[in-house]
Amino acid sequence: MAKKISVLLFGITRDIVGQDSVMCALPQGSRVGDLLDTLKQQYPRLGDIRSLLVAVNSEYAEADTILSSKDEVALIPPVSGG
Amino acid sequence: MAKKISVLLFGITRDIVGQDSVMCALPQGSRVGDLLDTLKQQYPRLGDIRSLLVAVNSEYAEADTILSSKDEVALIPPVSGG
Amino acid sequence: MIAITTDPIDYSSAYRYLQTGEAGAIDFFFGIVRNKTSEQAVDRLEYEAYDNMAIKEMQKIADEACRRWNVLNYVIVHRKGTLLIGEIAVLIGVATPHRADAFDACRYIIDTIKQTVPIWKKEVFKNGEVWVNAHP
Amino acid sequence: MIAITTDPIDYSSAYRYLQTGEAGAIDFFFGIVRNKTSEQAVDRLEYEAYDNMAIKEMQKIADEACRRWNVLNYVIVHRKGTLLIGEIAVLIGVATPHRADAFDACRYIIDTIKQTVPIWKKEVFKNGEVWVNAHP
Repeated sequence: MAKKISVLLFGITRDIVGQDSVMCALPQGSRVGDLLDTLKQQYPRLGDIRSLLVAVNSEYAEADTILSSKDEVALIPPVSGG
Repeated sequence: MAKKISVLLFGITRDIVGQDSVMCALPQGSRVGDLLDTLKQQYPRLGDIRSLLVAVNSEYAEADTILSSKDEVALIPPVSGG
Repeated sequence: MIAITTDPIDYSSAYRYLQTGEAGAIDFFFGIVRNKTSEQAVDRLEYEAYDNMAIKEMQKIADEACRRWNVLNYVIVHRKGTLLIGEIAVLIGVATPHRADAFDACRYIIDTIKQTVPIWKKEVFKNGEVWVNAHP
Repeated sequence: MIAITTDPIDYSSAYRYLQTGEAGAIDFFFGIVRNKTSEQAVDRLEYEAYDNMAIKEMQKIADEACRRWNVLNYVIVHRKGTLLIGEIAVLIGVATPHRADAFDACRYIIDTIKQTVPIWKKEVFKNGEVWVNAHP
């Protein structure tokens, strides 16, 4: 059973994908690491970014965090505020 | 030959002496250290101050600096700006 | 007070907000758009934020600063959108009884913001643009 | 800019003075009259300065800060006369290309002012007064 995760995009990830968010279909039980792998396969230029983290419900998430389709998920490229 | 030195007073030294400046008669060739000794004899409460420096022509002066009656001389009690 | 705003940052109102009878020291840090980066002339910056997460992360930083130092009051305001040279991108203000805490807390806050808060800056030059820090 | 003034310190004009296209960081330190010292309620402070020597000493401090750090612009304004709680006694502002220099230079300036500049502060309490630092 697949689930669809909507992923918010910011900064360079938004430029690479060309939109503010992207839908990603993943098998049930998929984790943050699987999401990153899938997206990097779909958009190879994401692999060039110095580091790419994932936020789940607006908190930094580890690679082994299991994703639910209710989560608010975002790609976090290297921050550069200030 | 004596010379008269006018000494500017600030902060607690002004309070102790009771005026903005004081005239101090010193022998020719007197130094900053002599001035301090003379004033502390005249106003013993100056000796209670944590430290007492002398400025000559608005620069901190060493004890062995020779004084001239043309110098602008000031007593500098511990500073507390800021 | 923590905020992300598209409006110019008003440091006078930040100062008034910080002011309290117990404060002996206030430190303000302004991050400002410079006219060049690594000798390239900058035309403007574009800031973008993941707002609700950025606010959360800034709150964590402020809470940690309050644990480490005796902070009476603080202001963290980050601007987003298009910023021209000379405009304030971020203002950190910290009020404390004594000055060492004001400097330490203010510096900790800006240093940590630059590490963890999801805000991104694109430098726009005459001939090109770059997301800062994005590539090795 | 270095000044001793009896007027309230205007930080907005100080900010405008510091502003320059090369500045990526401005640090402001405000020394403010607190409502108490060692748990004694303060009524007001009386500041007094040996003006021309104080300006000279502040200039030495500013010059040394400019030697040690990449300072684009600075402001040092000290107030004298009677100051009430919440009023700004001293404002240090430093503009630099990068933030570490702004913090370091600003802190150096205020720390050194407190050691060498001939300005004196009398704390006035409800029942008495004391020249700060005067006695052991």
